Amino acid sequence: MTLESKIEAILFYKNEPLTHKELSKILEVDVDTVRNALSNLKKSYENKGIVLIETSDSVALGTHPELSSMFEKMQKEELSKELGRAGLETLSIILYKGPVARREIDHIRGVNSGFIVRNLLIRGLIERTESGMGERSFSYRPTLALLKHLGVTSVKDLPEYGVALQKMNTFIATEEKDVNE
Amino acid sequence: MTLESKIEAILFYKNEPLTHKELSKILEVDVDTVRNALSNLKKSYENKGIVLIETSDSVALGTHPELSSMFEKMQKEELSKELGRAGLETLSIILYKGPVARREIDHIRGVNSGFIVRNLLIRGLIERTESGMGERSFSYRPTLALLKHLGVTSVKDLPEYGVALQKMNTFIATEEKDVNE
Amino acid sequence: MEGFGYSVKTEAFTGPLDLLLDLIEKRKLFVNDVSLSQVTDDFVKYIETHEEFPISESAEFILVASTLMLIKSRSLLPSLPLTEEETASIEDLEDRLKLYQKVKELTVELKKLYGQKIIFEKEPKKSEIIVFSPDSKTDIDNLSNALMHLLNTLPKKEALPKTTVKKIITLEQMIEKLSERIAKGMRMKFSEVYSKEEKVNTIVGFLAVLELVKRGVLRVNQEVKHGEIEMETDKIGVPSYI
Repeated sequence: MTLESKIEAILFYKNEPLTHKELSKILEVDVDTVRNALSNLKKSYENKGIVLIETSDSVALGTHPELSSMFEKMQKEELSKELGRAGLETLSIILYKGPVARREIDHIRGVNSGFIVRNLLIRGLIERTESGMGERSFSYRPTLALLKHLGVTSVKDLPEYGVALQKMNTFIATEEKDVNE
Repeated sequence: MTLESKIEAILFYKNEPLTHKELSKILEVDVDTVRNALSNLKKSYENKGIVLIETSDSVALGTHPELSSMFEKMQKEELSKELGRAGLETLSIILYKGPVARREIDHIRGVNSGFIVRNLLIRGLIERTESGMGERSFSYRPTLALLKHLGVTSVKDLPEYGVALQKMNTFIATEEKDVNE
Repeated sequence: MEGFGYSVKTEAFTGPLDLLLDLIEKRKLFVNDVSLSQVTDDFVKYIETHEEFPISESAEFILVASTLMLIKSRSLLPSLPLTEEETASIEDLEDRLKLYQKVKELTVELKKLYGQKIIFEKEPKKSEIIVFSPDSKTDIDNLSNALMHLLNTLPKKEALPKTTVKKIITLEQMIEKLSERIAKGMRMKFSEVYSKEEKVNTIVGFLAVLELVKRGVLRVNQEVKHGEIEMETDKIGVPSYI
């Protein structure tokens, strides 16, 4: 694979600006070689949807500026989109049981909740707690804004709080036993 | 800007699988036009650092599989790279035959696959299709996440895909005939 | 690794078809009725000596065993009348086994690929702009309803199919029963011993009869094709091994 393609992949993956020096370190080539490859890469990107954004010593991938209005519109639509059953389900687990680990949410729902959790985070309905390590072991809890919006002062006042919590705990316990059998 | 470039930009921006239908809505063109543009885009990605991954109805961008070891080192969370034989067996049925009903999976494997199917769902490697009614009649198909774990951009790139598929369909056809007799 | 340690504990077999295929491949045979009839005894012996699998699975094992016994019966007694359903179940087992053999081959290939060359997505953006955006349904009623609905549909531990299990009589029990009847020296009809409704029993019975025939305890007469199988005994308690 060409150096250009490797740089492209790294910039795509990291999703943030990288300095020429950082790239040279990752790729184990000197900075001039990186600069040279970047200038080739830039040429190949003409009229593409993805562009190379450069400052004097760093570089990142981004979308073509002509499309910025489309993305603004997309973002607005996304935020005003209904949460749907999967969204409400996930949010309710986090509301009742938060802080709750991603693994536990997935187990209770029986499906992977990765994209939904990400969406709830961006919408400011949930937040990540610092405890875990690794995405699947992060824990999530409702944001203060959500609790305020719902008018909840204590989760214990939520309808059937005790029953629901017990059901969730029991289920998580049996599920984990099964998995380890 | 070409439709191909716009699609590329949207996939880059969203960073999660998008269905052909969603793309057609955002871009205000019909689904066939989207499919056509995607196949052009895929061709233009040969020898690049970024690849286009496709299931039957959705699409996403990812890093080139050849660069896997470099990105594994950059990963912050531990990757689950292991899957038991029962899990792999169930996955191969779903990959080569999906969408496939729970009933059919059970029949081919000769055992109840409920637990394994649920585990694969939780890992996000398979997903349920909407059609069915009742758990046993749900159908399952591979997700983009599964293709990414296998390092292929489409099920068609799996070993002996065409041949195996045909063989499996022949057996299943006979079997269904028997059942109806 | 989580979750896939389930299934048969004693061996790494993922199910009855896996075991069956293993037995056939060990003898370097192809999947057909001849090879199936040859491995029937091994298969039955295996399930008899491994009684500790989860009951829900042992039912699957015994159902496959029943079909094998049918196949073996047919190969030893070609005149044995089979119902349409029984013939279909034999063909179905052969087909499933061939299909499963293909699946196993593919699984080997898949294992080589899985997790080896992973395609990665972009890392999530470090500084995502968060805008508090509940939807029209974000209220306590909808949320608690969503949770209650979810909790009421949580999977129960797979209920054991008791009805299937109840119908199954072990091979030894069957042989024992049969020997007793025969010992009384009576000429009996096959249909008197085994009720037709309980297919599994009938099949287990078949094998038991065949086992006895093999040992020389029992002589089977079938006077008319598709007719009643009559059994009688002449040397009781002195089995002669073939």
